[in-house]
Amino acid sequence: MNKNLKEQVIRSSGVNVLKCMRCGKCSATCPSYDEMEYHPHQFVYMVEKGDIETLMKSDSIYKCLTCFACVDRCPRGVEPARVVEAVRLAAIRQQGGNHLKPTDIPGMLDEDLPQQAIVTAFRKYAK
Amino acid sequence: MQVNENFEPVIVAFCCNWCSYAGADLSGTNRLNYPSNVKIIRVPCSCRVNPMFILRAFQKGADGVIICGCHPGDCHYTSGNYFTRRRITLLYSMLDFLGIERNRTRLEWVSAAEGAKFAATMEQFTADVKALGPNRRLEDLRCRKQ
Amino acid sequence: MQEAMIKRAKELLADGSVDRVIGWKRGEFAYDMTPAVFTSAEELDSEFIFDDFTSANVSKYLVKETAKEGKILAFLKPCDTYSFNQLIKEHRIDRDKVYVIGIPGGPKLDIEKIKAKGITGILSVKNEDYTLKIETLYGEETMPFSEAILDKCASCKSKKHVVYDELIGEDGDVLDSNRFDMVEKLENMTAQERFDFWRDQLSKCIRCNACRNVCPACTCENCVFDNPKSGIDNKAPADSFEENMFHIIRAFHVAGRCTDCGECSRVCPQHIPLHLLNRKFIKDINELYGEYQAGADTTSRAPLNTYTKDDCEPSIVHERGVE
Amino acid sequence: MQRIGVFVCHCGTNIAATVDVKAVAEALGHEPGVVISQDYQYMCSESGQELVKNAIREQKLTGVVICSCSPRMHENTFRKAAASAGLNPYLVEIANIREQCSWIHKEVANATDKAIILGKAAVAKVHLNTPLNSMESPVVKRALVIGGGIAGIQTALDIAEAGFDVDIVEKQPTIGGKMAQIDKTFPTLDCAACILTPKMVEASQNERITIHSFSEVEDVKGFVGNFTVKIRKKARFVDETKCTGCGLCTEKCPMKKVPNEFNLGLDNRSAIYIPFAQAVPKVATIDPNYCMMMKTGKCGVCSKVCSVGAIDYKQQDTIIEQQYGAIVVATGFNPINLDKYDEFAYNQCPDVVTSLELERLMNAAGPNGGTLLRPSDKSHPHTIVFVQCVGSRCDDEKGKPYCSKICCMYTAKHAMLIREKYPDTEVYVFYIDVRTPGKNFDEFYRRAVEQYNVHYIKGMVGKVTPKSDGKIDVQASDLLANEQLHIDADMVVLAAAIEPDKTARPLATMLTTQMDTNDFFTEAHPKLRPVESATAGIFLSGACQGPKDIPETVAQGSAAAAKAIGLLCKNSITCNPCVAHSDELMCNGCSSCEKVCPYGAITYIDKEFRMPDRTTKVRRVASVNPAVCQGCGACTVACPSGAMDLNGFSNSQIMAEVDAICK
Repeated sequence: MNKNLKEQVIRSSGVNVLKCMRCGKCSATCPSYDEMEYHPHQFVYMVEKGDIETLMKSDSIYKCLTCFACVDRCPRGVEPARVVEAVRLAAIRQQGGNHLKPTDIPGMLDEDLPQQAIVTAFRKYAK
Repeated sequence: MQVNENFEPVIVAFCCNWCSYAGADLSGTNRLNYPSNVKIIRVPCSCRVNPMFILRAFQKGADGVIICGCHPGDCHYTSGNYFTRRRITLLYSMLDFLGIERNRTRLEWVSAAEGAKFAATMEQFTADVKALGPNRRLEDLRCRKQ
Repeated sequence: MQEAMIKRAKELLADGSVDRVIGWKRGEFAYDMTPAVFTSAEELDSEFIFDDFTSANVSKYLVKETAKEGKILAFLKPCDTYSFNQLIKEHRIDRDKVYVIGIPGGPKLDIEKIKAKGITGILSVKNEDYTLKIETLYGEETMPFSEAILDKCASCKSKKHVVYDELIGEDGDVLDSNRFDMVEKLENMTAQERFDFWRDQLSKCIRCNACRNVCPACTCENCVFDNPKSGIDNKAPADSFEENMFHIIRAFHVAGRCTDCGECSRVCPQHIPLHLLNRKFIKDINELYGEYQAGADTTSRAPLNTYTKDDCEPSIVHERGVE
Repeated sequence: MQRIGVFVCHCGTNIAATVDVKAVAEALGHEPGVVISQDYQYMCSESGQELVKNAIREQKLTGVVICSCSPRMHENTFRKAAASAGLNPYLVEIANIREQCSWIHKEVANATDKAIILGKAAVAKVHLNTPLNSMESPVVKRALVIGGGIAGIQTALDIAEAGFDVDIVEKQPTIGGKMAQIDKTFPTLDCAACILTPKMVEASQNERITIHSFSEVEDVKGFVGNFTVKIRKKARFVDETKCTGCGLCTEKCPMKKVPNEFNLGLDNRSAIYIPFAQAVPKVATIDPNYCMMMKTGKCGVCSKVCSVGAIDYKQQDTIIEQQYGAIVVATGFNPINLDKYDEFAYNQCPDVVTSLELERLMNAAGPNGGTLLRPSDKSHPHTIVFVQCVGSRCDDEKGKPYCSKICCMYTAKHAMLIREKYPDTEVYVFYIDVRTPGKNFDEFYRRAVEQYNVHYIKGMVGKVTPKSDGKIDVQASDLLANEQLHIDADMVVLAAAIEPDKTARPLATMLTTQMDTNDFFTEAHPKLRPVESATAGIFLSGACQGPKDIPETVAQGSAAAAKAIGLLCKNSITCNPCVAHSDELMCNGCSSCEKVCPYGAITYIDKEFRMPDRTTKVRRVASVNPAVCQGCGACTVACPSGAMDLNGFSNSQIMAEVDAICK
């Protein structure tokens, strides 16, 4: 179990995985359920166990549509989608170094690119 | 400010009968040491503490006053400590406004089970008051000890 | 305005709606207007005055007046209506025995500010287009009206009458006032500076009790400072502790009840800014427990007589302002 | 002139090891008013107490200070000793020199100094002590039970059995509560009506029980042993004393399209109605919102057919005022409103029902005469899905944070009953946990699985979608199989969380009792006093205190009755004399003290005062009821004039202690 990774995921998601009461309602309506190796409730449980590397290696992190149905349905406000996103982020960040440096940004600016996209990209591709 | 090592402050603690006084008893039962500067006055509820009592203590030579009551929500009289909290917050804020040192006054919630907390609180409070030195800003010169 | 008030008062006296009228009459000097009770049209005609110096709050007098037989007509300025309401709430005034006519408020004049200009021997003060024409024993002087207004009027909180049976003139609105500026300034000083400030001020106290006696919130049957059994009675400001204690206890006793009418500072012969103590409590209450204006209504709970389960702890004092 | 005796206890070596007790006795002997100062090995022992008693008699003491252990230990011992020697017990003060001195300080010099100061404070205080006498307050031998469900009925029957008069106030036209709506009970599967209705009849026939149906508590004043309660008897437009409950009016009433509350709106009733056949009292009630006579002035059929002339369209609400010694709250529960759980389609689809609605659908007296049919098309359902924990165990935004406790068991019951009666019906139960603690409870649930083959699936239903073919798509997760399911259901049954009745909150305010954040009444102690509220004389029965099943409710109802009987047995109760009192001469009548009193012990009276000039003046002044006041002292600080003071902890006493400590 990688404690640092667990901490990172919990902190970047802002989710308290201990609130989960394992009802599975998040997975009950997940539209990507059949595509996913690990389902929303498993993400929450595995993050709690600290088994994050398995999740990072799985394709499941790219199958989540971020539709937030699980967030909406969860009776205890756990927000599984945020956990999935945090694991996805951890995976992206581990794919070697900074893909983006602050100095790269001016060169990327063009009129059509929304500012938000740059910020999002920076958040995703920089450690 | 120069700290006088020999200065032994007089500290008055108002404790509610149901929680904090019992908590103080418990720290005794557990033989938890705290400074003998602290003298406890038993009141039925922290809401019995009139601001007049606090000023009176400073007048007569106390260097610090601490009020202890049941934790909010646990008051034996259900709501007493909620009133205490408002009154004492405003009073302490006023004393602060008049330039009286903040660390001379304190309010702490101590339950009947928190003997250790009581002792630690008194230890800390005594140290804080000791660091401030004798109460000069709110003393009555006629009552000053030689 | 004065004519309209006298006319209406006479009507109400004549038709038996009221038995007495409380307003103002001249004291020893032209600028010395004092609350007075009138019982006849003749008295009203000869003595009733309403001018730039009728700043006294008559609400408190109604405690005694409504204990008597009969009904009284009271002319209340906006700030006075707050005190009136607060006294209703505390069951100190019998509302049924008062007929309230709301009248316009200030700004009223502060004679001390005129005297401070070195003007003495004042015989009369007239406001002509916001310039004061001051007739003195030594000739006429002038000064701008704006430089002579009372501090309490300069930081007026409301021009709205919160209670009345009828109005003479227009009703106003609650104002955005800057009344907490000085409190804030003090809060941002160091503890030592604050201590020095208040020692400078409170050491002037001669314990004349004027602040207490004028205060509409101080209507106790027997004040703790006059009661030998209270353990804090003391007639003289024997030392610094007594000076501090008197004012702390007084401010605490009116906390949540003080309407900020400013009478305490107006009447203080030593010019101690006593209202700052009350305003400190008002500011704290507003910030910690939500906006509350004493006297704005007659039903809401006073902030010290209520609580919420998630009120702040007294340690908040350590987090605010400067030590 | 005060004559005070000081008695310093060694407590073996508990005190004497770190406090020089002789020096303490010596020092305190010099305090003003002290005429005797002694030390002794064990002051609380028989001979130690004798020492104190003898000194009181011989020295004619007016006050006693015991320097010993905490007053929480032996204050009562020494008070009793003083009383037996003829000294008022409240003239005894304890200086705590053990728990708060000898046990915490190690140096003898320090500890001795502190013990002397604590002793001096006690001497200073005892100088100002006044003799106090405990008041006796009489007990009215009548109890009020608020709520006429099974909890209230049980409580009332038990109290009546003990020989006391009881009134039941029930807001519905009949007593019976939720249990009357239930079909069968777990784990025995006996019919609820068969065991409840005899109790209802028993209550109505017991001459010590008065039932105020269709009534609500409007106002409560007073205190333990002597409550004054105003009860509003709502107009039912039928004279209760005349109506025989023949039901002819309900048959003839032309307005028959009124949603039937008793069947939860699943069928209709007439505008004049008797809730159900076994209602108690069996009296008709006119619903003025639907009655054509009351709305348009045209009709009057019921009045015409009533052979006893019981109909009275002009009837008004009446107020009954009655004294009670004890009050039992039994206001019960309701299922929560499911509007905000739109994923379960409760509002869209008539075939999605709550468990309580299912009880009615299956009940022989229900809308379908006991045959389970889909509400939408009255067809026989072949697949039924039960969803557990709907609104229970949620965070605060989504629902109730607690477990509703009864749902696991009643769902197992429903599942079993359906499988028993309709073996061709498949039953699925989606659960998060199955919670079945209780006698024969888990066995019952296992029977549902093993004997009746109910499909229990661990997982939650995420979405319920009514389809055009009349079926209902239930989408859920099966956590153990790790798959997502779609079930084509005919009916969905939701185990809605239960919550306290909405009338409980205003009632708690009237009774000055406490509630938790979920509006359940708070018991005086969660373990040791589970059926008493913190307010003396108010007891708790049934689900108003927390979710409960029927046996627990009945047990608690009886326990509350026992507590109430214990109170009603007494002719009077002794009150704590350390209560607040107001100096009328100083009181402003400003109402500050009343606002902070948690017990409603303060009232205001107009009192006439003789003035120095021989006139009289009437002023409003506070008056404390010593039987209600518990002596917290909140009022003493709220009082600006200092008129309010507390016996035993007066302003002057506390200030004397402060002075002695600071000197």
